[in-house]
Amino acid sequence: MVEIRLHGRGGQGTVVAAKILADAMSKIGKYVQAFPEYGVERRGAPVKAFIRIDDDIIYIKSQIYEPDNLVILEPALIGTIDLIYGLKEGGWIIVNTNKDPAEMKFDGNYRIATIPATKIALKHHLGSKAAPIVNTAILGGVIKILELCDLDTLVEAVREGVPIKEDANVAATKEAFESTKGGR
Amino acid sequence: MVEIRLHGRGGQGTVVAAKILADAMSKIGKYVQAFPEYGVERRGAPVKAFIRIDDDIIYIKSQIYEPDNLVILEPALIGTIDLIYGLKEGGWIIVNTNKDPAEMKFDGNYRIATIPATKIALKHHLGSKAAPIVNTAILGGVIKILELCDLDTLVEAVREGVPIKEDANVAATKEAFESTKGGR
Amino acid sequence: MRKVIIGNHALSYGAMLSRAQVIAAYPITPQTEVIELLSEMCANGELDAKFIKVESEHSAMTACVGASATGVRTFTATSAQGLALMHEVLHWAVGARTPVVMGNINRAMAPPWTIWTEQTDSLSQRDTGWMQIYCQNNQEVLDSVIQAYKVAEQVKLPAMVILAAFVLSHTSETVEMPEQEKVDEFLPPYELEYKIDPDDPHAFGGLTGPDGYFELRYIIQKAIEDAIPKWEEVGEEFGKLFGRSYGLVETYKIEDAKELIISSATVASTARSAIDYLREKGKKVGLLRIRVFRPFPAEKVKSLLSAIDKAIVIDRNISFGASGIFYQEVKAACYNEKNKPPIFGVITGLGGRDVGKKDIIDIYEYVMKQDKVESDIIWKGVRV
Amino acid sequence: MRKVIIGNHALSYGAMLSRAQVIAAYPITPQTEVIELLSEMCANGELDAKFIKVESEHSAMTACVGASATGVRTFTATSAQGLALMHEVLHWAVGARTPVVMGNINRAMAPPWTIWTEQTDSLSQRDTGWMQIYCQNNQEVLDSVIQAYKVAEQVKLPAMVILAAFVLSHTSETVEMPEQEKVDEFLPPYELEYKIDPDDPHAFGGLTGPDGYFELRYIIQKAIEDAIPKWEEVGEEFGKLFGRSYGLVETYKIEDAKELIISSATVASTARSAIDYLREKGKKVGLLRIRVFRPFPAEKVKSLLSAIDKAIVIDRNISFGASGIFYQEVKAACYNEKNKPPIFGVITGLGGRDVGKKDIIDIYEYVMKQDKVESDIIWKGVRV
Amino acid sequence: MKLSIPEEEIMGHGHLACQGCGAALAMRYALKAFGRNTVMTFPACCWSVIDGPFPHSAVNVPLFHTCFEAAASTASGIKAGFDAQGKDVNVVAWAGDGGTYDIGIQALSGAAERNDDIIYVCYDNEAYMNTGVQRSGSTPYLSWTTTTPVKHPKQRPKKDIVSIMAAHRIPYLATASVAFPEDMITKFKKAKDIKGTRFLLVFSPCPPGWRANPENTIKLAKLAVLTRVFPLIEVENGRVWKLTKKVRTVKPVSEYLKLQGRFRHLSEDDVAVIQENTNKDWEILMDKVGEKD
Amino acid sequence: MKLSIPEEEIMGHGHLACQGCGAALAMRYALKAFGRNTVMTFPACCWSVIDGPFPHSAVNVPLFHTCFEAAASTASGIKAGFDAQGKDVNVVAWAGDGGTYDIGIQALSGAAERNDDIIYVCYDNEAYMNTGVQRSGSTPYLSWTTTTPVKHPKQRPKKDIVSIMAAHRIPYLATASVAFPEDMITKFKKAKDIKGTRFLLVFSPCPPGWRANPENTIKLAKLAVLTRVFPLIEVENGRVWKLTKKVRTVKPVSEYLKLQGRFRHLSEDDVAVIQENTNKDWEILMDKVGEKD
Amino acid sequence: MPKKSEVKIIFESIKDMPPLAVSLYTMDYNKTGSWRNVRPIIDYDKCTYCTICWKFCPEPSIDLEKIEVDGKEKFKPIINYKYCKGCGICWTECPVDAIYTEEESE
Amino acid sequence: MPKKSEVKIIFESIKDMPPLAVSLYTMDYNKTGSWRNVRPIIDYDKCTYCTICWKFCPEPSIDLEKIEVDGKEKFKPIINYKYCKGCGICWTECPVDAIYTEEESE
Ligand SMILES: Cc1ncc(C[n+]2csc(CCOP(=O)(O)OP(=O)(O)O)c2C)c(N)n1
Ligand SMILES: Cc1ncc(C[n+]2csc(CCOP(=O)(O)OP(=O)(O)O)c2C)c(N)n1
Ligand code: SF4
Ligand code: SF4
Ligand code: SF4
Ligand code: SF4
Ligand code: SF4
Ligand code: SF4
Ligand SMILES: [Mg+2]
Ligand SMILES: [Mg+2]
Repeated sequence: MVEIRLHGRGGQGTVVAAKILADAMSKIGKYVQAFPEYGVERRGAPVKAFIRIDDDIIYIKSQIYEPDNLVILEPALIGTIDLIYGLKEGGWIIVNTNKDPAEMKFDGNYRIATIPATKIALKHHLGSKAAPIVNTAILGGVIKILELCDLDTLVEAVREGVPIKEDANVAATKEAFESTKGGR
Repeated sequence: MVEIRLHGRGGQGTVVAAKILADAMSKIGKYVQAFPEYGVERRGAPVKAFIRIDDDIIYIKSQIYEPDNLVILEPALIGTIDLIYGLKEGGWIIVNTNKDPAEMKFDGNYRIATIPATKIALKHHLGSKAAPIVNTAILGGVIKILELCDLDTLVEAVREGVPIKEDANVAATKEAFESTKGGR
Repeated sequence: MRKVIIGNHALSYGAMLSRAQVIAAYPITPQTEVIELLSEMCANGELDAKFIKVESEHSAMTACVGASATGVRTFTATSAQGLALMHEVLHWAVGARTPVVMGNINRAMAPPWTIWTEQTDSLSQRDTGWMQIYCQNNQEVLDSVIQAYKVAEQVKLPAMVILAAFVLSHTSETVEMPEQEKVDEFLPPYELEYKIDPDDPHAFGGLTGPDGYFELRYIIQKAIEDAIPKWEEVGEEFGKLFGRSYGLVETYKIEDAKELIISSATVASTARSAIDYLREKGKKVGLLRIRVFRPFPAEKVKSLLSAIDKAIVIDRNISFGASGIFYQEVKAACYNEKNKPPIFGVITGLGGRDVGKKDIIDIYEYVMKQDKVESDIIWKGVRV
Repeated sequence: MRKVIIGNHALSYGAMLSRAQVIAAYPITPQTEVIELLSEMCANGELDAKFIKVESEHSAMTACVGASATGVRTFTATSAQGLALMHEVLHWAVGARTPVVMGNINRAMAPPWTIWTEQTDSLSQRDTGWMQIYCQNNQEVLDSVIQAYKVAEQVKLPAMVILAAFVLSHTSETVEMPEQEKVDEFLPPYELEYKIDPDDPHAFGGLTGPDGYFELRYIIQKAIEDAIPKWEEVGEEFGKLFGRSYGLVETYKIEDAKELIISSATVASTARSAIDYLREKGKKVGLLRIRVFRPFPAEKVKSLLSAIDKAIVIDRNISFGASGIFYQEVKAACYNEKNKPPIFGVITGLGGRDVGKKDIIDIYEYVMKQDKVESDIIWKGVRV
Repeated sequence: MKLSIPEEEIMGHGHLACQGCGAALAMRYALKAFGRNTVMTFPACCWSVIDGPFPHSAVNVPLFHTCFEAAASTASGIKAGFDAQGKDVNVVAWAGDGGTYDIGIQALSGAAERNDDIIYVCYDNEAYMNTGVQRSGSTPYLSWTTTTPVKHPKQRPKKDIVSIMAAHRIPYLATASVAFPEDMITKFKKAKDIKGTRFLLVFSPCPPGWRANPENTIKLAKLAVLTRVFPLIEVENGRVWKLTKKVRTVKPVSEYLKLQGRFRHLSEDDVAVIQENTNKDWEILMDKVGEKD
Repeated sequence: MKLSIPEEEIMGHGHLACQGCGAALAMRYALKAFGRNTVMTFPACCWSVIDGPFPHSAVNVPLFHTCFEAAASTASGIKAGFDAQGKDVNVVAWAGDGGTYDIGIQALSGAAERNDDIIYVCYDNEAYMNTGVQRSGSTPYLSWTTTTPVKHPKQRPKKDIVSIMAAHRIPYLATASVAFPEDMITKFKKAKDIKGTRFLLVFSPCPPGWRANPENTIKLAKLAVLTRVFPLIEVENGRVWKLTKKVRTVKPVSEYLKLQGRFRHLSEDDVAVIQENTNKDWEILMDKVGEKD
Repeated sequence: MPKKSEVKIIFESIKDMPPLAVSLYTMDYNKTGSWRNVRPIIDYDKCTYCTICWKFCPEPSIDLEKIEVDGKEKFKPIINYKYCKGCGICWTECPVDAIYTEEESE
Repeated sequence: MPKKSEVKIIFESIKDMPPLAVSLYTMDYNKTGSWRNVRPIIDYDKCTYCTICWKFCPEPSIDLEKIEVDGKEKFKPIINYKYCKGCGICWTECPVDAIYTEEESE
């Protein structure tokens, strides 16, 4: 079982990202669970989402306390709240940033990858400068780093999972897949 | 324990009659229960009320199936509905009527008494001709026949129990006490 | 002083003597006399209370909860549909810890429309956290209102004083009226630690996450557990002042009893006469009347059942798809006991079908013939 | 076809595939997605139903009851406060014998306001006569809606399909979607003997005195008892068509079990992993998940407990002044059995406090150390 | 000779209304106007009793009893049920004033907001009669009831349900009186042929509740109109107000009040205030109707 | 320089409203007007969340959370509690439009009928926002919400709560807007000094619910007034209607609509219909106000 | 159409009962004539066949019979004493005082 | 007055807890500045001290400081970035465009 936690901001599509990733996993025959932090989402406020992926029916219904990997959609959150609590040693931290993995500093023994998802999203006109929608962009990088599925499967899930701008989202996903740094 | 059933018509004060009698019994130290037929009272429709009188706390809370005595406030009901069901053999049937006990015919072995309560009530201006209020009048006869208490106690209960026309009611009670026929 | 009053007026006098300060209520048969008399009392000045003549029971209970949270004593009364319409607010009163006292007249639930007695209305509220007292006569109704305030205010939980439709509500009975001064002595003014007060502002009942809610529920359970001894203490203290003691349960002829009839309210009252009859016939049967149903007096019931050979619970209520509710609760309470009798469950008297002495004798005799419990419901009096 | 959907949408698809004809519903967190999707489906024409966007849950349920009485299939969904507000009408639906199917998302009751999961909301409705199905995953949610119609329409009683707030309602899971044709085959159109029809006028639910009400209640109890085998039959028939069978309860590794963990819904689901862990450690422990809570599967539970040495019921709910509700019901059901284990009752996870595998293992280990049941509630996870 | 109202009796006899019940008359007329392709739903009210006990019924059209606060929403549900089956049936919610002005106003307001295709009839006897005469939102100013005792009679005016419903901009709304069955039946028939939420308010004296003699039921209902206490009107789309019964010789309200025990405690001053209020309300109404006296 | 509104902040920061929330602004102004001798009760609504989680709170006056349908009756109870103790406190029910137009209208109507001495404030954001934008009785004609999808947007006009409450003849009623805090505060202060039931309706844009940018909250609230979509008025005793903000240069409704995603699907014809309805409603209002444009 | 029944139906057993409280009979069993204190009697000599009494009877317990009077079709009001409750509306509203009353006796 | 608290209070044990959900602290712990994507900055060279930004801030996260300008008392608006959510109302409503913005960065 793989467990992943995502961090973003209300209105940014964090929960949708988790859902699309789950859809992609389902397409390759996995059983999945994807859920938001159970709470009261407010536009602008920090939010979390979670994914479980397994080969069998997933019976466990509790929260994820020790994720294997972390995805940070909103880099501005770094430093304002604790993001890495519970992350398993050696787990991946995948951050939306233009910086190099080496520039990112997190206390602990983790692997770090970066994706310039905001840049990509804006390039493809996903959201506004003040509120870019980065979820589809970042997923391209996530599946590459975590080796979860092939790009085509993800693209199919993106097409089904986004409400508007299908092509732009797909393009962003693909571009992110290519430009992700830090993969093995 | 003495159990009595009263028959009258909605709006005629049948339930109040039972209550006043219970009050009088309470005054002489008895424990009492008085209750209407549990139902939906409608002006004009036949109604029933019940009384239990005992020397001790009355624990039994069921209906009265086999009353010791019967009081009929509305003679027009005779013949239209069954009035004497369950009455114990030898029990009293006390009827509001100008007739003599001998003229009253009921199937079974009962003692019969009559009180011209309507006449008395109208004389004392209790209710209208179409709807005389006979409850206080008839009680005067009832206590006499059944030897339940002395007249003064009843009169006290009547004074406390009627909402208006205290004196007229008391006078009616007294007159009925005097003019009741059929006592032993 | 003795008075002959109906059960509904016993509730009104109970509220009056307890000096209820805010009343909010809505009429429903067979409760109306409760509020009619209270209206009179307020109009006459006999009772110095604000009476809000609300437009529904839902508003009656929310108004009581709101008023109670400001630190005043509140009262309402209802029945069946009215009680059911309050359901959400019953939960509210518990979570808000407002010691509202309410009279409920047990009436069967619609549809079909009916106004006669049955306990399913109040027992359907058993999971709300309200304390529930089932009364057997009008004296107990009046006395229980006063005691209910005392316990409720100590444990900060609401309480329901329950009486049977018509069998008590509209039956005039001899009642000893407590004197006001003594009631005042017994029941001191209501005081609150946290109340709605502009001089000390707090928000009550705000959003609580999984990090705090569980503890608040735990505190409520502890409070209602505390009420178990309180009902005994308060019932005894009442006895000292007024000569009539009360407890969680009442027993009758159980000293040497081998068999026990367990019931509540007026059915239990009638059962006394059945017990008398059966005792005359040489049967070793006793009566256990459960007076306080919530909190459920589990320890009491367990100990009373430990030396019994056979017990019968008579329910005037039903939880569809399960059984009679007192039956269920008694069994659940005693399950893990070492010494315990087989318990038979009888349902009778639904929708106001009369339950007489004879019915109870029949039930007893039927059960005595049974070797074991074959089914969770023995029906009595239904025309199958 | 497989889809990844949230529990709320599983309800919507269930209603759609069952061809609900009238929907009346009101939003409440965490139920809103159910009706948002149904609104879309109706607007798109995917679902040919009248959707009444009522002004309260009370009206949602009354509208469903009214529509159902004309002979159409109805659906609604709600949670916590909304369910509580329906309470009077829940009784109504039962007395009126209208087989409404409703989804309820288990959320803890206010105050304090909270939106997280707990079962007290639906369990507080246990005495209304509604059938109740507690689901462990989104697949079961969807499948149970379809089965609920089938059983409900056969016994003419309403049914509630229940899922945990967030843990299922907002969790996307892999779900196999039944094909419409097969569902149509499984679930024939709804037919009614007595329905509102100007060509055959009847009055429904009119005033009923003590001479008739009791019998009508008896008939309801018989109907809900009939539903016990029906849930098994229908669950098996469903299995034949769709490859997924369901029953009144589900068991896991009980063949040789000496100890049993009894629970419901997602806590029972999580308990599986705890059982796996404990089995690995050599413990002879099994799982009993109660799926159908009303009608209560007493016979089933009794027989499963007969060879057990120790049982633990884990409740995510509480009846204040008593105990956990599943605990109470299991004990009541087994009371008169000869062979039965001591049963321990644990309350945990109230107000959405998470219940993990580790918690369940802890509970098991704690109970195994106990000689006897000391108290009706063992608290787990509360910060005392 | 032609009868002024339809001959066919749909409502049967043997029902349980008190002697001289206005509500019973209202039903009799309503059924004459609506005909047999009608379905009714009653919330708790006198009519839940009047209709008779199971397994009997006096209305002879399908009748679904529902809870007190839910006449309108139940009707909406029933209508949706018929719609879903493609059946065209006249669905009527039939409620007392308590079930309309007070505990049922939310469901009514909701149905009206959605413009659900139902007829809502309120028979107005100005108190909770089925439970023995308690005050309702419809109880008139200074009236006695058991919860507004003579020492403290009702202090608030009757709720203006007509204006409230007009504010909902429903397609049709009318008042009627059992003393004017022809007018009432005309309006009920008209209502039947309109789509959307229709609201009909029928003035229905209650002898025991008003402490009046049963034989005065029609007299009282007539006087209410002739004293302008209860004007007969129609409102379309909440905007077009019409007076359907012009009163030529207006009677003083005292004539109406003095026949009723519920007003027995009134002083002369009280009566004068009621007269004044009635005049004022009439003026406001005339403004809406766009007529001058 | 003098500030145009009171300086003291009673409402604290750190609350949980979304960026640009009109409801938060409404509370800020209301507390400035009411002062600290005020007690509030909230039914379920965004404000039950905005205020913050236990044991925290942002309003800093006593606040009693109550169930969704019971703002008014809870306030009546609280007021009675203070009355019984002889304390004079300003008791305010503070509810959203869902809790006012829909599920809470019965309790509100009941309190108004009794003329209970409470202030009822409805902050109107025209949908159920706390649950994620579902239609309410206040949702405007043709608006999108999650339960009125663009394929089938809301078909009924916004419920006319002002006329409904005016029909209750309460002593004071007013509309206000977060874009005109001075007007709002004047009205709220005036309301505070009147006895009986007072009703205040505050137009409060909701950026996420309206699919609008948070920075446009004041702009939108202003446009609603300038387009006559939301007139600023006062009504005394249900009879005396006053316009408190005369609009000199009226703007077309399209200016208001186009800033909001919830109206994005509207055709030009739709917009024209909305313009026409707005004009008609304005005329009706002018009739009541007794003014001519 | 619901069946008429001259007696109140009380089911002997649930076997005869419908599964819910549904009406099967009219209220004809309920002879509300027994509620009557005072009996209205139409004096057909005075009666003008205006049908006003019929129109206002709440029971309804005045039937109409088609008759011919002076070649014109008229409706003759006939009081049904089985159900007439004696409310008095007819005798109060009769415009020509054609209805007189008698007290009901035992 | 409720206490200010810079941290979210989570009770360690029911012993510290009130018996019901009653607030004891303000919301000051909740630094809503973290919600901000875009930061408003007042250009005091342009600012006329009209206080409109203060008036319309929903948080409220603009404080006023009494200052003297040309001998007149004025209110100087100071943005409290701990709480400013960056909604943009102030920069939209400022009549003289005295508020400019900067994107928040990591
Ligand atoms: C929830 C609920 N509350 C109260 C009642 C009791 N109740 C039944 S009818 C009634 C009065 C009805 O008054 P109204 O609507 O005016 O009709 P009327 O009886 O006057 O014909 C009341 C209070 C009820 N059935 N349900
Ligand atoms: C009985 C009940 N039904 C539903 C809900 C769920 N609920 C909470 S707030 C809300 C919407 C409130 O809408 P509104 O009153 O307009 O306030 P807003 O959220 O827009 O501020 C709903 C539906 C509830 N709490 N209680
Ligand atoms: S109480 Fe009034 S309304 Fe009810 S049945 Fe009797 S007369 Fe009719
Ligand atoms: S959803 Fe709208 S009303 Fe609610 S807090 Fe957010 S902006 Fe304010
Ligand atoms: S007295 Fe009344 S019931 Fe009898 S016929 Fe005349 S109007 Fe009808
Ligand atoms: S009202 Fe009089 S005149 Fe007219 S038909 Fe009747 S009895 Fe004859
Ligand atoms: S951006 Fe918004 S929150 Fe920040 S100071 Fe400006 S108005 Fe206030
Ligand atoms: S609105 Fe602009 S000019 Fe006015 S005080 Fe604020 S920053 Fe200064
Ligand atoms: Mg009425
Ligand atoms: Mg809203």
